[in-house]
Amino acid sequence: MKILVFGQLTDIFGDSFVRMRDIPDTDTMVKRLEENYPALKKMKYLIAIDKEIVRENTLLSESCEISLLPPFSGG
Amino acid sequence: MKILVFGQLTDIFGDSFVRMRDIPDTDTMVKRLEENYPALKKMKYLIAIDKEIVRENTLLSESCEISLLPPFSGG
Amino acid sequence: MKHTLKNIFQHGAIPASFVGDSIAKHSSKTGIGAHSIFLGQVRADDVDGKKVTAIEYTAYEDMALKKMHEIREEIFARYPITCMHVHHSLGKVQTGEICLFVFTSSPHRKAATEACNELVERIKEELPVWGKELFTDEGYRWKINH
Amino acid sequence: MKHTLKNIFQHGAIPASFVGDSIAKHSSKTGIGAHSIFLGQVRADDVDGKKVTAIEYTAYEDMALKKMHEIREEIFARYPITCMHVHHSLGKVQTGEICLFVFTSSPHRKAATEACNELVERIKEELPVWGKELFTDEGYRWKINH
Repeated sequence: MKILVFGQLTDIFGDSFVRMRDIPDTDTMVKRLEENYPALKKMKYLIAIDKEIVRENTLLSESCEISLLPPFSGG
Repeated sequence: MKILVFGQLTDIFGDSFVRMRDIPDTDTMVKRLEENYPALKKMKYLIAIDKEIVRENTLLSESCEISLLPPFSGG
Repeated sequence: MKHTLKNIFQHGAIPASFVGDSIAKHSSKTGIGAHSIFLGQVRADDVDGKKVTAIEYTAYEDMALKKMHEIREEIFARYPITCMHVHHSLGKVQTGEICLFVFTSSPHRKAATEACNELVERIKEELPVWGKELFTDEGYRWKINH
Repeated sequence: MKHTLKNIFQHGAIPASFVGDSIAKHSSKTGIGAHSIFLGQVRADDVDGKKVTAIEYTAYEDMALKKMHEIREEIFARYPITCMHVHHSLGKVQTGEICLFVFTSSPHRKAATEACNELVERIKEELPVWGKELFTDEGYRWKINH
């Protein structure tokens, strides 16, 4: 599973995406990402699935486009 | 005394100014203008003396710059 | 000694390229973060079946510049803006052409936006300027601001 | 069948002349009486003694265009506007250059002005775009919107 990351999160992951396997839902994803990248715990970000922000725990499938979005700062 | 007129008032006076003599104050001016130009009675306008709008009866002298200003419609 | 007031009037329409050039001039002011611009464009209104083809503007110029000076001072006192520019046409402006250009700039967007809005309102309400809407058939109607 | 969304992104700064050209294109729309324009310009901010020399913008482009499409539909539904144009830079924009151009037009000024303000607020709050403030010394800081 490919998770897209943006903005200041690219500093933590060292890339514009991170790959993970066998993640059933977003809560599990966050838990495992925070284990592997402890700096993530201090970051503020939203999770988007298929370009829509999700705020509750959400089931994931291989076809999902998952992304982690730090606070927007366009304009 | 030269009284400057603008906008739709130029249609009534047929010019951009009108001359009058011996007008002691603005109330007298309006009264005499309305006698000579009855169409003025139906018009909405403000009076400015030396580029400042006056709303009460105001004494006039020969050195005053008097103007009649219909509703503004700039922009 | 007579105080010279900043002129805001220009003959005929304000070219769109003039707006572009004005914006470009602000690139050296690197404290600016936001520009707010308002443009008035002459509408081809229908008035009882007659079409407006142009507006002819006249002004009591001396009074308008004096009033504009007061408005300018008040806006600068009230909003933390960096720049303020106002241009208004006199004479004929055809439909589709620009007759008013109001331009404010500030470090953050709120001041520029609010100052621009207030400027436009006050220019329309307080400046002794008159528009004569000219019809295709050579008739006319004096413009009314709402 | 994939729906093609209107692009708002362009590489690098938005030239002031582009704004002028956009305005000029509206002269044939003679129902327009008012244009409202907002421009974002990159500020040379001081951050702990370091000077911002440019902002480098990145975006989650697909999501941003989808979101922008929603915002556009909502604004058109709510305000009686004739036109709406949004342009946002990606990549590096130097201080003093334009990074955001929002342009609304309507018959009467209130709709254009309010729609423009709301668009700017929503673009800054809702579009997945990030600015990286680059310092003279090659350091950087991620921009924060207030």
